Amino acid sequence: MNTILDVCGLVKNFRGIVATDNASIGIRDGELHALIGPNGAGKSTLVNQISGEIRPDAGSILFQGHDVTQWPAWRRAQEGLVRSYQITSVFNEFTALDNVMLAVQARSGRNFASWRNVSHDPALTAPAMDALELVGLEGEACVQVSEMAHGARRQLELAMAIALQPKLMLLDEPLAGMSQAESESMTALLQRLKGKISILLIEHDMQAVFALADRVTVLVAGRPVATGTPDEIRTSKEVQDAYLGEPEDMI
Amino acid sequence: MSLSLVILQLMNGLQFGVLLFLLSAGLTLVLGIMNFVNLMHGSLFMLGAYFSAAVLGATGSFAQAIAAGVLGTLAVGLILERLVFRKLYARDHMYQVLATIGLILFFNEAVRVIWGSGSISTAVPEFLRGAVAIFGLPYPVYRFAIIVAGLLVGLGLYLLIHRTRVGILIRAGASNAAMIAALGINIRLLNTAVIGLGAALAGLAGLMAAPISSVQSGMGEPILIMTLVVIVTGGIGSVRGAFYGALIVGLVDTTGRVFLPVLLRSFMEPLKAQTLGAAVASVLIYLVMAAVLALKPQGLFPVRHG
Amino acid sequence: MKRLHKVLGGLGMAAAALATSAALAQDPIRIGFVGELSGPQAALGQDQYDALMLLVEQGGGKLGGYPVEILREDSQLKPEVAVQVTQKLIEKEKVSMITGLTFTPTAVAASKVAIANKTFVIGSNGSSNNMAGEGCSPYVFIVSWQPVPHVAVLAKYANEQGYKRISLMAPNYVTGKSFLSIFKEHFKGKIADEFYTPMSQQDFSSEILQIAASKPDAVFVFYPGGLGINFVRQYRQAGLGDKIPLMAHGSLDGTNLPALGDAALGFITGSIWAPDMDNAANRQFVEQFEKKYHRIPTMMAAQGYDAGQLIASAIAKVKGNVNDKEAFHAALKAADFPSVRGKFRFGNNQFPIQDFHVIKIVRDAKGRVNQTVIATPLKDAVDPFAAQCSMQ
Amino acid sequence: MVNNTYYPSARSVVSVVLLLGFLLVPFVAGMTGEGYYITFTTRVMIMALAASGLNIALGYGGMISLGHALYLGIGAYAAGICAFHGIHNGWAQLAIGLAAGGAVACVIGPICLRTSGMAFIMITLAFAQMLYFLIVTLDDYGGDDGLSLTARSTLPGLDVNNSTVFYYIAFAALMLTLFFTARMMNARFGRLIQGCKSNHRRMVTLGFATLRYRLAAYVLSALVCVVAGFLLANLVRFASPSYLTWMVSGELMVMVILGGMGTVMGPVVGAVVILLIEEIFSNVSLGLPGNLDSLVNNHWTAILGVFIVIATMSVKRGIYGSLPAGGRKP
Repeated sequence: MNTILDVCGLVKNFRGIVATDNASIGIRDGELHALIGPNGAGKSTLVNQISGEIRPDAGSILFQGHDVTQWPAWRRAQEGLVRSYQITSVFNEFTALDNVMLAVQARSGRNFASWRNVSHDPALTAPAMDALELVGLEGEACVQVSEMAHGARRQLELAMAIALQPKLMLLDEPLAGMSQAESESMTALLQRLKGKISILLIEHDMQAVFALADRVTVLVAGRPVATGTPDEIRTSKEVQDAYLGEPEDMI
Repeated sequence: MSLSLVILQLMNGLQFGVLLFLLSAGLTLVLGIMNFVNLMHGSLFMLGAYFSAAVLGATGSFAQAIAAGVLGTLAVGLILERLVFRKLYARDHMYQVLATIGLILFFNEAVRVIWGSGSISTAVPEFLRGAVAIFGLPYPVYRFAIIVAGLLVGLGLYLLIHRTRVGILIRAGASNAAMIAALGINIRLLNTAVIGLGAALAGLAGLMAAPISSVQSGMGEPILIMTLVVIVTGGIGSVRGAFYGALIVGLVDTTGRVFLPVLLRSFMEPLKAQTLGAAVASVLIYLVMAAVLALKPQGLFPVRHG
Repeated sequence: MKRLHKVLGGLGMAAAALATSAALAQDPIRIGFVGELSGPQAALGQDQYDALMLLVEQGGGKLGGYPVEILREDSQLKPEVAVQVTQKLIEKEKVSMITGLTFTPTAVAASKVAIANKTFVIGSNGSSNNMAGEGCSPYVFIVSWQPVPHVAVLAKYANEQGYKRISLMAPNYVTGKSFLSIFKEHFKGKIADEFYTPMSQQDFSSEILQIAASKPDAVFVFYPGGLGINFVRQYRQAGLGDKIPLMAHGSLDGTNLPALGDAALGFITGSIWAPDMDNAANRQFVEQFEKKYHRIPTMMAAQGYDAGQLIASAIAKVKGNVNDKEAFHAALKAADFPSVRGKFRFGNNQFPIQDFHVIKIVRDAKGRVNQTVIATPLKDAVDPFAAQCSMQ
Repeated sequence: MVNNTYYPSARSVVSVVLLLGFLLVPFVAGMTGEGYYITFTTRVMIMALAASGLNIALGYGGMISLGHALYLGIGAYAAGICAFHGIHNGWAQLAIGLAAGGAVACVIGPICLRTSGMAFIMITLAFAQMLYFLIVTLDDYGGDDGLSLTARSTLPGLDVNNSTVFYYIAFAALMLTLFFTARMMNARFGRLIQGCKSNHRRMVTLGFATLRYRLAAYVLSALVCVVAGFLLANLVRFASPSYLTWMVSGELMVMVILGGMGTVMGPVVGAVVILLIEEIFSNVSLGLPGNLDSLVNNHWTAILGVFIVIATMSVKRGIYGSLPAGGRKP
C-alpha cells in the first residue's frame, strides 16, 4: 500500500499567525481521505500549499515519490496533482463544454495550434462530453457558465478536475451550497470514483464524509490532531474535545 | 562642479519632488481605495494653473488666485465624480483609462476655447520675487516657497492620514475597501472626499507651478506621466510611497540631467557627452521604474492588501 | 468596369476644361490653406491664416483683382493628416495652389503631395534643408526663412559686440542641435557652456545656475513656444536678466510676448521682420491687423501676409488664368509685390534672399512689450543650400 | 454532436456591409473622381489593422497595453531607415521591421508580464515613451522633424505608387489579419489566451505554463502593429515621431474597446467610427448657426472626447460587441 502523497512537517505562517503548524499527512494510493476541522483550522491553506499556489515556510511535499515542494503549481497539475476551489473558479465567458475542453487541452498539449477550431476537434470534444456526462451536465453543455446555477457550477468544477485525468484530486468543499438532491448525486459520483482516483476531500457535510471516507484526518489550528477510519475518529476522545463536541450531536 | 552648485541642484530636485508629491498623493489614494485609474489628474493640474492665472490677472491678489485654483479644481473634481467617475468604479481598468482619456481631450480643448490657443502669463507674486544668494549663487525665492509650502501640505496630509478618524478610514479603504463598506461606513462619501482631496492637491500643485512654467493647453500630460511613475514606483495606494517616490523621481530626474553629462564628459568628448547625457536623462526615470517593477512588482512601499 | 471608368473620367476632363475657359471671370480661384490649427501650437498656424484672410478682406474678397476662395484645413501636426487634407484640397476641392504650412514634418509631407499633383505651394513658414537643396522643386515657393542665416545674424552681432565667451542651450532634438552648430560655425569667440535638455524638460533652473556660475559674456538659446516662455521667465527670475545679455530664438517671437510681458524686456532675438519696420506696406499691415484682431502681428502673420501679396501679384500678372502653369510660375518667381520686410526676392531655389535684422524687446509708444530693429548685420543673405539646388 | 449553423445576426450583417464597403470604395471614388477618399479609407484600414493587432493582446488576452504605438513606430521607422540607407525592397524592409519589432517585444514582454493591473499599464507606457525620446534624439534619421521616404517601398509585381493598388495591399493585409485572428481565437492557442484573460489563476492550476503563451500573444500583436506602421509610413511616405506619442496608443485602445474588444470586427468598427468623427467634425462645414461652425472645426477633439466618455459609460461591450452575436445552435 504505497502512499501517493506524503506531506511532512509543513509549516506556514502569515505575519505571526501560524496557519500550518508542522502538519504531516499521508494519502494512500486510490484512497478517499477526508480532511475535516472547524472553520479557520487551515484546511484551505494546507491545500493551497499542496497544490503549489502558496510556498510553505518549511517541510516537504512528496507526490508519487518526487519532491514537488519547489515545483510551480502548473507543473504539479501536469503531473496529475489537481485541485478544485472552495469558491467556484471557472471561466464565466465560456460555455460549460468550452470550460471542460480547456481542461482536456491542458492535458493533451499542442497549445500553439492556431488553425483548427477546437469544437471540431474530437480529441477535445469527446473527453469533455464524457466528463460532463459523468457529473450529469451533458444537457447544459452549450449553456454559458455565467447563466448556470450555483450547484451546476460546482459540478462543472468537478468535471474539469476529472477531465484532467488526475492521479490525486484535492476537492475543496465540493458539496458547499448544493441542494440535497445535488449533494446526493455528487456523493454517489465520488463513490464511483473511489479506487480509480485518490482523493483528498475537504468537507463540512459529515454525512457525506463518513459515508465516503476510507480514512479521516482532523485538523485543528493548523495541526492534524488525529487520523483514522471514520469509526475511530467518531469515538476518539481528542477529536471530541477539540472539535465534535458531545457524541450524541454527531449521530 | 563646486559643492554649492551640487547643493543647489539637489534643492531643485527637492522642489520638483515636492510638486510631484502633491500630485501623486491624491492620485495614489484614488487608485488605492477606489481602484480607479484617473488619467485626467494632469488636467486638474492644468485647470489649477489656468484658474489661478485668470483670477490673478483679473484681481491681482495672490490670495484670491490660490482660492480660485484650489476650490475651482475641487469643484471640477466633485462634479466629475458625480457624473462620470462614480459609474466607473466597478468597471475594469480599461474603461477607466478610456473615459479619462476622453476627459483629457475634452479639457485640453475647453481651456483653448476659453483662454485661447497661446499660453497665458502669470507672474510671481510681489513678495516672493527676486533671488536670494546661497553659497554665492542666486536661488529664486519663489522656489523656496514651493518647497516650504509643499512640505507643509505634505505634513498636513501625513497628520490627516495618520492622526485623524478620516485618516483611519482612508488607510482602511486603501487596504480593504470592501471591508469598511461592510462595516457600514458611507463608502460613497469617502470616495467623494478622496477624489475631492486629490483634485484640490492637483489644483494647488498647478497654481504653484504656474508662475515658473508656461500655462498652456496640454501642460498636464507630461507631468501626469511622471506622477504615474511615482505612484507605481512608490507603491499603489500608499501615501508614504508617494512621498518617497516623488522625492526619488524628482532628485533622479534633476540630478540625472545635470550630473550625467558631467560624468560622461570624463571619458567622452563634450558634445557627445552632452547629447548622450540628455538622451539618457530623459529616459532615466523610466529605467528606474522598470527596474523597481522588475524587482518588486508591488512597488517600494506596498500597502498590505487584506 | 475599367472602360466605364475611363469614359466617365474623359467626360469629367472635358467638362472641367469647358468650365474654366468660359466662366473665367465668375468662378473664384480656389486656394487651399493647410496649417497647424489645433493643439498647443495652434496660435502659429492661426496667425498665418488670419494675415492671409486680412489681405483677402482688404481686397474685397479678391486677390490681384480676381475673386478667390480660401479653403482651410487643419493638419494637426500629423504628417498622415497633412497628406490626406492636401490630397483632398487638390483632388476633391480642385484648388489651384496650396499655402500656409506651419511645421516642418507636415510641410514636407504636404509639399510632396502637391508636387506629385503639379500644384503650386506658397509656403509661409515650414520648410526643410532638403527642400532648399537637392529637393527643390519649381512648384514650391517659400516666403519664410532658412535657419542658417536666421541664426548666423545673431552670431555676427555677438562678434560685433565683442563677446568673447558665450553659453549655449537648446532642447535635445534635431532643430535644437542644428541651431547651436550654426551659431558655433559663425561665432568667433569661445563657447563657455553647451547644454542640451530633454524634450520634456520644463524646468531649466539647474542649467541656468551653471551658466550663472561660469559667468559668460552673453547667452544664446533656442527654445520654441511654451519651452521658450519657461526659459525666459526662469532666466529673469534667477536674476540674470540685467547681468548677462540673452539672445534667444523661438522664445521671443510675437506669440510669446503677451505671455512673457516685462520678463522679456531688453533681450535680443534675430528675425527678418519686426512690427516697427519703416515701409508703407508694413505700416498699413500692422495697423489693419491690430484693428481687426486686437493683437500685435507676429513674424508668422507677416509671412502669411507676404504669401498672400505674392499670390495676388502673380494672379494679376496672369490675369487670373492660374492654370497656365509656366506663366504663373514666372509671375510667382518675379516676386513683384511690396513685402512688409521692405526688400524681397527669390533665390534660384525659390527661397527668399532677404536682410536679417537684430531685434530688441522694448516697451513701444503705446506702452506694450514689442519688438524693434536695432541692427541689420546680414544683407541680402543667400542660404547655403541654394548651391545644391539644380534650378536656375 | 455540435452543429454550427449560424443564423444571420446583426454582427454578421455589419461585418459584411463594412467589408463590402471597403471593397467598393475605390470604384465609387474612381467614378466620382474623388481620389481623396481612397487615401482616407486606406488610412482607416491601416489604423483598423493596428487596432486588430492590439485586440489580440488587449481584447483576447486581457493585457492592457498603453504603449502599442511603439510597434507602429518601429514599423514606420524600419521603412524610413531602410529607405534612407537605400534598401527600397518592400519585403526586405518589412522583414527588418518585423525582426526589430519581434526582438523588442521579446525583451520587454517578459518584464511587462511580470506585473499586473496598473503597473502593467504604466510599464508598457514607459517603454513606448523611451523609444519616443530615443527616436527624437537620432539626428541622422531626422529626429523630431521625422524622416521622409524618397519613394514608396517597391513590392515586385505591384505598382505601389498607384493609390488604388496600395489601397488593396492594405485591404489584403487587414483581411488576412482578421481571418487568421478569427481562426486562431477558436483554436487551442486562442482558447488558452482567452482563458488567461477570464481566469488566469484557474489556468495555472489546470496545468498551463501561461507565461510563454501570453508572451506569444503579445509578440504576435506587436508584429501586426509593425505591419500597420510599415504601411502607414508608405502611405504618407513619411516616418514621424508623432506616430509614437502615447495619445496614439490611447487612440488605438479607444478603437479596440469602443469597437468591441474580444471580437474580430470590433476594432475595425472602432477605427471607422473614430476616424469618421475626426473627418466629419474637423474639416467639413456643417452649416451650423453663427460661428459655431468654426468653433466645432477648431475644437473637434473636444467632441471626440465627450463621445468617448459617453460611449464608455453607456455601451458596455463596445458598439460592435453589444450587437447580438451569431450563435451555434446546441
